[in-house]
Amino acid sequence: MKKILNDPSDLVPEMMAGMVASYPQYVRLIPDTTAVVRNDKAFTEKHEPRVGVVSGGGSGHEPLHAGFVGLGMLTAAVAGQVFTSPTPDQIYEAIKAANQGRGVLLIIKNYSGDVMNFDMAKDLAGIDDIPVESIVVDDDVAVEDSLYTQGRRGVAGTVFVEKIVGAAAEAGADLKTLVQLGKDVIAQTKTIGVALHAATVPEVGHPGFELGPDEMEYGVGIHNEPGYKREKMVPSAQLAKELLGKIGDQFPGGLADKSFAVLVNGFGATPLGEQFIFANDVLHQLGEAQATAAFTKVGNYVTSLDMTGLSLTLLQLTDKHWLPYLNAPAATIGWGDTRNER
Amino acid sequence: MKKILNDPSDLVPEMMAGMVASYPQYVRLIPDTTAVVRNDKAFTEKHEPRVGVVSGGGSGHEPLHAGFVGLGMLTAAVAGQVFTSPTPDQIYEAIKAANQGRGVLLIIKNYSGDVMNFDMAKDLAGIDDIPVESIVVDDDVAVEDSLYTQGRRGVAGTVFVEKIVGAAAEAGADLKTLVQLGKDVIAQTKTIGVALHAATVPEVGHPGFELGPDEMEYGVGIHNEPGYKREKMVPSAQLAKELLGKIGDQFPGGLADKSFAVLVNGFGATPLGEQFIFANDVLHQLGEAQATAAFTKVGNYVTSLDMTGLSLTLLQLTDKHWLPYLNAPAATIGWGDTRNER
Amino acid sequence: MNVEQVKQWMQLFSAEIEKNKDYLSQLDTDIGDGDHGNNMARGVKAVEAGLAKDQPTDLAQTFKSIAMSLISKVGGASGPLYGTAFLEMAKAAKDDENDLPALLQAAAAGVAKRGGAKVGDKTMVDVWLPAAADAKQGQLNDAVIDKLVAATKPLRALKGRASYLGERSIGHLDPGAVSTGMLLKTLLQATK
Amino acid sequence: MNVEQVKQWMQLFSAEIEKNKDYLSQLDTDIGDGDHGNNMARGVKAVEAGLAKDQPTDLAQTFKSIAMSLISKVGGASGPLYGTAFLEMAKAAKDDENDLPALLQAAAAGVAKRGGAKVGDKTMVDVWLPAAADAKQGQLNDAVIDKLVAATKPLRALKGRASYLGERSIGHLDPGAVSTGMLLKTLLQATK
Ligand SMILES: Nc1ncnc2c1ncn2[C@@H]1O[C@H](COP(=O)(O)OP(=O)(O)O)[C@@H](O)[C@H]1O
Ligand SMILES: Nc1ncnc2c1ncn2[C@@H]1O[C@H](COP(=O)(O)OP(=O)(O)O)[C@@H](O)[C@H]1O
Ligand SMILES: [Mg+2]
Ligand SMILES: [Mg+2]
Ligand SMILES: [Mg+2]
Ligand SMILES: [Mg+2]
Repeated sequence: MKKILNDPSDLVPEMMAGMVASYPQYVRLIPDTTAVVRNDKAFTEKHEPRVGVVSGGGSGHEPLHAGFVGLGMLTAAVAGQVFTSPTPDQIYEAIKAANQGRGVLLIIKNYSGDVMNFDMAKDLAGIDDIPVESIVVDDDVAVEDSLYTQGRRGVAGTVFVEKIVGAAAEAGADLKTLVQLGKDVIAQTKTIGVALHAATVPEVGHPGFELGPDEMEYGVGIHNEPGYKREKMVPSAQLAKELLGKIGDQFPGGLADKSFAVLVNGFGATPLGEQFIFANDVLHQLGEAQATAAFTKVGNYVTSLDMTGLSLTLLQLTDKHWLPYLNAPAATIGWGDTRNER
Repeated sequence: MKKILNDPSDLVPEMMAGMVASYPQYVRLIPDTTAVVRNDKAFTEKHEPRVGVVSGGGSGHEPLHAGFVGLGMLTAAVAGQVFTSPTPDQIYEAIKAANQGRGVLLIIKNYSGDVMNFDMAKDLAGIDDIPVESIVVDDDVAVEDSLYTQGRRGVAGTVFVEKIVGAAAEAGADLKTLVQLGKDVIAQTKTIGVALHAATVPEVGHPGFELGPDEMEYGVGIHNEPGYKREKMVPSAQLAKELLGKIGDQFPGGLADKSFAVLVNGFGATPLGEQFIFANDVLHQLGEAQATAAFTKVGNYVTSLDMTGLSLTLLQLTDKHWLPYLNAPAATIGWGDTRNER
Repeated sequence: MNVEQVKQWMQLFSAEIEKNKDYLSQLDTDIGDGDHGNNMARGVKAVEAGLAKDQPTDLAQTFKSIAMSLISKVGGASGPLYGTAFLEMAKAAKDDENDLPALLQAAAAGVAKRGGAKVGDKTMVDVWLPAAADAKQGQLNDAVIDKLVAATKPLRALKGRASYLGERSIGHLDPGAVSTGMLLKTLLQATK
Repeated sequence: MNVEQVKQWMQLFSAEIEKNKDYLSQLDTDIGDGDHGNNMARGVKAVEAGLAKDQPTDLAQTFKSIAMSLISKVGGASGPLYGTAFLEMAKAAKDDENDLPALLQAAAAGVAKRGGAKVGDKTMVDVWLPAAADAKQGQLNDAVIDKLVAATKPLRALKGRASYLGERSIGHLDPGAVSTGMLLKTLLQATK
């Protein structure tokens, strides 16, 4: 394992310290935690109170979540150990820091650990009479969804949920409205990922699984969870076809005549150039399928340490407010420029 | 070699097609080239004429350069084959597309091929009476600079040059002023890089050099150029010390009492989390050295395909206009949010 | 059960986790995300530090100290689950309960409620619930515990990360069941 | 020299480059960026396509077609250098020059001027300039060319990418010198 690190057990606090030291205009650390809260003047110099939007999860997915804290997206974010849900006490601190008197919405990725820890934090905040609601993102269509499972995992589509809900919160929406908005967006968000090389958790020291020199794993999660099949490498265009097919199956009536927001998301070690080649194939094939890409992002948004591979997310824009929310101003480390209007 | 590609020889046109299809609000292709020009409304709906700023070089360094085309940065960018300078005819097309009647400044990274191809393009533009000037970025202090060499290579510091010169052009500066500004910024920009794993050029199919499982190469270039020494891996804090030391030697009087813009730049396959850990060490050590980091960027700006490693750039802010130019609005794919003011 | 026994229990459990850290992570690599050993190791270290700092004198305080350490240091799925187990034991002890089977019953019920898992879902609940029932019958011993742990192997996971694997989770021990087995066996040692 | 000979020359050169593509890239990997073989292969392919398309009938047009293909398809350092060589030969041919040594002289001078390299800087100029001088003396042959190419090996590079390596560039052949050697040897073959 070759990584730029000091003691692996200090990874998370050092990373968060580096983030706030590099970008004090966006985030500051909440004392005695590895959670961050907005530090921009619009927030610190007390503006109109908004509903706080808090997310978090295990580390190793940077820029998620702390990189999306700022005006127009998250109010606070909590970083757990690598691939490990943060603890309730830290989430509770983030809730308190984010609350401006109008309550707090928690955006949780659907993992047992995350759900349980956020639930315990909600209980703690309940004692303080802070109104807290939560939504659970489960966009990973690689996983079978049935009565007999935990439901689907929350993966890269989370960033669309954070952007839209964050923009609505910034626009002044109340907690109840945000819960419904979040649930509606989640229902239309579908993601599938593929890995060329698994991630190496620093404290483990070797890749989570081994792939042959010409193998690809379809349907991987963002914590080295194996996927639904392992096959020989295929060209980008064929990969796009497979992933679009899987996602298209999730939308009643397929892709045709629908309008989507598209996210091509690198897993951490995949060059941006390859992501653009894949995006080219995806957008081309969407066009052939009579579907529209009204919004596109290409880059590393929800990573998995040094995993090689990428995921494709389609969010069907079934509500006319969602595209303006995606294009609304946001000032964060990770979302990029927001002069997106075409 | 595992890459998400179709035919490797179509890599550059497909990548550029993916970029303009994903982000039409920023860039469009110049017909029959792999060069892009601004496509934002401020540019297409003819604003006040500005000096055009054009850069380019071999591909494989994404988001450089096309990802920095947009309001406040580059006007156009030309993409050559992977690690290969673009050709004069394409650069010439970019010059014509960027020219708004006030001439064009070329930002060239210091490689023989780039310098010669851009020179030939300048000759072609001269025939059309377009005033064209050029500046050559040579920020890589890993390379010995003497009468007996080509001088130093242009690497990650290029992005600071493009941002500052682009902001000044947007503010209305004339060609002569921009040339001087560019030269002044270049003189204060120092970069050094380190690799944990070399890049694989798709048409070659194997890494440019082999490093042992615990080795690091100090002073690498962004085209797999070997560096000045190869040693056992060290912790991030020690790496920061080595690189800051090398860079500090370049500033008369060292780092103390100086104010810098800092760029921690990932080479393509290095996770953002590791970059933040390294940034934490760098910023901490700068503080200990009584130096100030007035501006910081951490992320993948000037990559080297799938190279693992990073570079550190310090730009000494010797002129009070430079920090405002770094913080000035820019709307591009790669520079990120610009609400940077702290 | 008394404070000294609980402290002894935690020492034994801590040593067992340290010894099996890599093994637990390996089990979790097969059908999860490979961190269970590290999570538990972080937890038992925090428990020891917490007890040294809090110096609890009664059973309820002791269990609460352990619960808070686990909740605030482990994270993941096992943090809230193990934390809830000790929190429930603390609540029971506060109501003057110090009978081992009754305490185990409270813990097991808490774990099952927190995670929503049933016996057969291939989680630590597969060990907790039957073990608590056996303890009530005075029939809990190492062999019984080993059998409960081993029984998770052929199951298909229906809760937790492993459930995302579907059929592929069959044929592997559940890591949380294995660590729960260690917890219960060291409990028997400390109280025998 | 006539049009047919130039076409023949380009065919031979093209075949030689195709055959040695990986070898040239390997040389460039040692002290450059590993693309010289691919650059030249892209170039000779473009030259053949260009000649087929342009159907030049005189020497000047032929050289110009070759120059434009190289300039617009090779890129890197070798594109402008080889392109300039043929552009200078086109200019000379336009002034009715068709004497091989004189054409070579023009090409070599152009390459040296474009890149600013001197003999001994470990570049293709180390082959171009002395070879042109030898041609003038009627003394250019394969053995002479091989010697010029081989002589780049012990040198330290002072121009081009290899110069960034400093001392480390010593002990390797210069890739551009090697491809220039191939260009000149196929020229001799085509005109003998
Ligand atoms: N919903 C649940 N109910 C009961 N136990 C669960 C549940 N989800 C997970 N577990 C237990 O937690 C164990 C995994 O713990 P750990 O690896 O520390 O956390 P994570 O899964 O968050 O990485 C599993 O082996 C299983 O025994
Ligand atoms: N300034 C120069 N003058 C003459 N020849 C040069 C110069 N720079 C580079 N070369 C030649 O170009 C060759 C490298 O060509 P190539 O690999 O195709 O381009 P690049 O170096 O841009 O990758 C070198 O081996 C050398 O012979
Ligand atoms: Mg985990
Ligand atoms: Mg090159
Ligand atoms: Mg786990
Ligand atoms: Mg080369």
